[in-house]
Amino acid sequence: MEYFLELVFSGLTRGSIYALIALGYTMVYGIIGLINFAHGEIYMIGAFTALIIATVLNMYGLPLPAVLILAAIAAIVWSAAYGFTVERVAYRPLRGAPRLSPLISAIGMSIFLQNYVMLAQTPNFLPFPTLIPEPAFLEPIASMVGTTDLTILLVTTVVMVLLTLLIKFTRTGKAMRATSQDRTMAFLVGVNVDTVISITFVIGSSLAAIGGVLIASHIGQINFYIGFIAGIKAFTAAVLGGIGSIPGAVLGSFVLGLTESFATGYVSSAYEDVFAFSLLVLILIFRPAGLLGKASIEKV
Amino acid sequence: MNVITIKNFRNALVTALWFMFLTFPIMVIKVNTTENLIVWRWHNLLYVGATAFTASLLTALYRQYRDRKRSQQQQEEGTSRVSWNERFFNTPAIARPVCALGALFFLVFPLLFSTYQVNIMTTALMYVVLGLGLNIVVGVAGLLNLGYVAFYAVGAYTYALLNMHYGVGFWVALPLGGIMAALFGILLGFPVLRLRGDYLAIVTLGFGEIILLVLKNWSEFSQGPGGISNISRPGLFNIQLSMEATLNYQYYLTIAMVLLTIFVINRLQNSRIGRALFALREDEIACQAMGIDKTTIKLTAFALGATWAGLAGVFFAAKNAYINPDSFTFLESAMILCIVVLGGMGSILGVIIGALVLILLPEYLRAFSDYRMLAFGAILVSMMIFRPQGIVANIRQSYRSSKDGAP
Amino acid sequence: MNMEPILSVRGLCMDFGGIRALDKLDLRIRAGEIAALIGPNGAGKTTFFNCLTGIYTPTAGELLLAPPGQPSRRLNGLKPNRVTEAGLARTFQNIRLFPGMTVLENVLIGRHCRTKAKILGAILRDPRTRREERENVDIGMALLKKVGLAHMADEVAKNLPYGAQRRLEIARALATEPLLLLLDEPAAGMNPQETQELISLIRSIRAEGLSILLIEHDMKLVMSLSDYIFVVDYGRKIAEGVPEEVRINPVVIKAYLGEEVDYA
Amino acid sequence: MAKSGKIFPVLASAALLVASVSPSFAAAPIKIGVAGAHSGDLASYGLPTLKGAELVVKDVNAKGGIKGELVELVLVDEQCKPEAAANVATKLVSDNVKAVIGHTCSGPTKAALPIYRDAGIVAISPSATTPELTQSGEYKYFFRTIASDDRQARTMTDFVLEKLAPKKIAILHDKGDYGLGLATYARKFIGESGKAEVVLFEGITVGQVDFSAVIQKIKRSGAEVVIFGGYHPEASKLVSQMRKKRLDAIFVSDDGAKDEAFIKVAGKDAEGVYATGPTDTTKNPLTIEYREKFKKAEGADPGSFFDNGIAATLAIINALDKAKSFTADDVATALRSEKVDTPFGEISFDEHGDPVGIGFNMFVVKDGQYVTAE
Repeated sequence: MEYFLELVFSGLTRGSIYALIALGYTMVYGIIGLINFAHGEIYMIGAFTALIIATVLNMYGLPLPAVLILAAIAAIVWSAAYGFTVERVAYRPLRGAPRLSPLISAIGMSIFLQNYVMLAQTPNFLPFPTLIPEPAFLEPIASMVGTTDLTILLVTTVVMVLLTLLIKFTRTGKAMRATSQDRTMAFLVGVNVDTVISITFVIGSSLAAIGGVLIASHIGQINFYIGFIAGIKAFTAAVLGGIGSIPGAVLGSFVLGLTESFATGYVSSAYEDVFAFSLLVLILIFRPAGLLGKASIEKV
Repeated sequence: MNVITIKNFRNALVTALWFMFLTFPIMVIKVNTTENLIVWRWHNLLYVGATAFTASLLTALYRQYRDRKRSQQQQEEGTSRVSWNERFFNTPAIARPVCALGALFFLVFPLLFSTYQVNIMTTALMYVVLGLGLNIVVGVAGLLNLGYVAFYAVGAYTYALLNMHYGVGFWVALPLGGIMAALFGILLGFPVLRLRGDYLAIVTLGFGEIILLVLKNWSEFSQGPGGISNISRPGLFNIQLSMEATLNYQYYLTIAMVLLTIFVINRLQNSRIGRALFALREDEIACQAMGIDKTTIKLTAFALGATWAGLAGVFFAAKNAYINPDSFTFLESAMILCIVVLGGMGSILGVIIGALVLILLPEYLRAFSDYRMLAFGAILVSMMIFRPQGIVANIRQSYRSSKDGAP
Repeated sequence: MNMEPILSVRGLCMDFGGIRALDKLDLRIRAGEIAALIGPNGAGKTTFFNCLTGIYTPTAGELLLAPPGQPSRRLNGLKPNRVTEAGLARTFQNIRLFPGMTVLENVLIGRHCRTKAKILGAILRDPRTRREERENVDIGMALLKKVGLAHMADEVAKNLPYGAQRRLEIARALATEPLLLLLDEPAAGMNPQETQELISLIRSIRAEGLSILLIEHDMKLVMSLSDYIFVVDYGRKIAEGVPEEVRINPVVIKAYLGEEVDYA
Repeated sequence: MAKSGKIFPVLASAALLVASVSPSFAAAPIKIGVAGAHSGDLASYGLPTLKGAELVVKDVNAKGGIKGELVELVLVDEQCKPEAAANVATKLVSDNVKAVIGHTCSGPTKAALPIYRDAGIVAISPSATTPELTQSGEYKYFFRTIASDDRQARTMTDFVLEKLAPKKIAILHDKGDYGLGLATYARKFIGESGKAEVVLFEGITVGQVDFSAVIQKIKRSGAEVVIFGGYHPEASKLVSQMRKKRLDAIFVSDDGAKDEAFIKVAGKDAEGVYATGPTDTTKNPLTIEYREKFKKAEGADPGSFFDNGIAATLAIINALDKAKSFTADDVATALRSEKVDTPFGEISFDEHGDPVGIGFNMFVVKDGQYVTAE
């Protein structure tokens, strides 16, 4: 029973990591129907920016809490800027182009950003500091779940709730929903579609930055390739949950994380990804729009 | 006239400043947390600014040029626009000698160049086959397959395993590899056909990963990450060939394979099946309403595409005499997809040019090897923005009625 | 005129998540006649076509196709391509041609379900395949001639003027050799002269023995062309009859007036 | 191998054109190929060999070369990709090299060796460790200046069984050629010894963000020692997360983890971690000499396999110099019989092509440094 619980916590930790990245995927997909392959790279850039800024500030002798907060803010600012720029440069000129064009553009952007960071920084792994201290009162459960894990879990939940509220109740959220349902109609009723899409990218990228900082701190090291690997999994999770749906992305991530955890715990970690992808195929066969996605009826 | 207005200038300045801000942490500060070193590279900021400034101005100029061309075309409404390749193919006086020269070049290639060049060209030609195969699925039928490399792996491992365990030769394995891959194509096709667009993409991606993981983990079956070595090269009536002769022989075999592929795909495209595939890409609902069985035709597309990947896989295993799972990663699928899209979806000539450019260019850009992938990514993005139809746009076949008197 | 019904619809219902788009619709179309389905916007006309052609699966009801001299066939639950094979062909309200393919190719797609060539045949081009292909092109060209598009056979469909695209859709539907042709607002967006040409085209199709069911807004066209008219509103049939009867039916007038009031 | 023999008369003119471009044969220096990962993500494993070879050849040429001929290196890059390795191997063959230093990784080496064998060229790898390369007996012209995985696994298991003496051992690997190979040998040797039980044998996914599930599994298995076959990024992730989950089983890894980066990344969690690595060479005068030369030229410390690369270059040049002729048989014989002084001390090669005199030791992290474990 304890083992089972341990596996559940492992699954939830992994799931919440996926979820932080998956939320950005699902938002962008919800608005413009594009698999933003470069999203994982934004996450990676967030982690790099945080590390760079933190190292510099540390050298100038700032106190640790200030370093942490400033580095996290820098990561968010720059990731958002990258997300915004990527959309402007690589996706906006392709509105209305055949469906495959933006996808190829996204793959190209992903390759470009990976190599950009590799060349400008380093191909090697860099150590990333542990940001969140482990207080003594959590020691009894430390063997099951760490402080960083709990923080990630908490942040994921808060972010999901905030996002859902944002989309349900704010003006921007309404504009987003309108844009995602029918871009032309949204434009006709006075929604500034370009701005809404830019806002979506900025929000999604900021989330990726938060994810980047927390996850890098959990793993303890970063290099230019971390975005790609995590990105593929996060995207799988988003599809599993029903891409375009915010709660779906989180649910899908947890389902994926738990599946992998149980696959490792009771079968073999060598086959965890086989289980993950097989689950994806199975779910899509029975629910073609994912767990919480809405099946769309095409107008004829 | 192209004029750089003050507005363009200001925009370029803003762009330059924005990119200088954007790239500041990554480009200027280099941290080495293992050594606790910080290097400030302020000069990079200058380069970024200058590049962004120039790029912005050039884009503005290009937009002017494009808009002017468009308005010209609108004035000349009625005269239908003809792309360069259409003009090329419709002018036999130019097309024939150019094609003949091209054919001659490929024919005598091994005599003119070193074995290394021949080997590289053989690789590039294999990608032509792969590209043409994927073109059936993505370019013609419009089904986005991100796990195409899985079928390539199936073909390669079919030959490698049969050769290792039973000593099966290349010529026997070739059709078997194609059939195995087709079976896998149908196996994958059945569950995923209900899915549309991007869902299909992610499931095929997952399928590719599953195949790769099985090859890596199931060592008893596939020899695991160590791979399979000493695979027999293709034989020629039991004649012992020198290495150079073998390589040349492989080159000509691959040429034959490419020709066969072009022949088959060309005929398929202009047939009942090919038209149905095209129609599927254009409008799925109308396609069904016209009496085309969506399921069958999608399965056909998957199986056809997979067959070609399987055949190419057998070639790959035979050419390298050694395979391991690392050759069948997602990046390979992405590469083949890029060949198709860059070359021009649905266009045979386009895919050929796309494969040759994407495979040969990096080989000859070794000097810039570090910047190769960076340039590759940038080229993909700019191609999509400036020429989304690819290098060679697809042209439709014209048919002649027997009553018109033409053949 | 042959009075046997070629299509019988009984109690057809279609629900979309609690909203009933079609409510117990009954209608019979006799072989060789031109029938029309009219009704205000949103009355469920196109939904009816979609149910009929297998794009939607009806919630309840019977769809029976009775080819002359053959036992009747239930169409419910058949996939769209099976419906087409059974002998129903349609056009679309918002034109759905294959825009990147040539005019002739569009028609050849219509031939798909009446031909057999397989992959092997396509590659080898054996005599049978070649003969089939030649026949296809001949039939296609003949159809294009009939709709007046023969001179544009090699043009890419999306470059065609609007009226020509509508006619191409009809040619494509005819290529499937249907018993019953379903036309969804064939005259929408056409100028008076094009409409006139369309009327004579539809008449000539009927003259070849096909039955036609059309959805149309252009009352003049409906009244001058149809043998029999069904009127639907809110998914229900509110009237039917020959044009003269329908024209003076108070229920119909009210339904249409009501609509016009909405617009005013 | 010469191309000129088979050219069609019609194309003779074209061939002449090509021939006039390529360097003429009379003044040809002795060419040695250097094949490996010189770009891409694994370049850090291949570049040190290349730099080392360049330094050695510079010295050799300064002293008059081999048998009076200068030595020229032909550099080819395959990024550790097997399909590219087959291509560059044919390039080296058509460039008429006398020997090849390479390849960096085992997979590409497997792909290239049949080509060198058929062409009659000796290859010497500084870093390809898969045992069957030498032990299969298929490649009589293949040598290496690094001990094979089974010897490393033997060093590792001997140390673990004798010095740490656990009852239960968990073995993990990264599913790669190197990691899985090593793990498989370790399992085999432990099983044969009968002194301990392998309670877990699992592959982990490279690049995965979180290993807690597999760590809980280790915990449940009750293993006192965890052996990991793979490279340092995964090793540091594993050991850090193990400690976070309060699992303090002893962590033992391989040469892939015996890297400064491992200690930097794992930080305090690295303390007490064992890793096998080539015998300490830092006191050898040749090592010191070449490390200094490298530092002068590049301004940094050389990376992985630098010493092995130097050793391979010295060995092959020595063999070419001592051999009766440049045929592969003579060069191979010279490699087996002639002892040569390298950063590892005096070495020669056994009949399989494995080095005699290059061994492995066990190291342990103490105060942020790898020191030889006793």
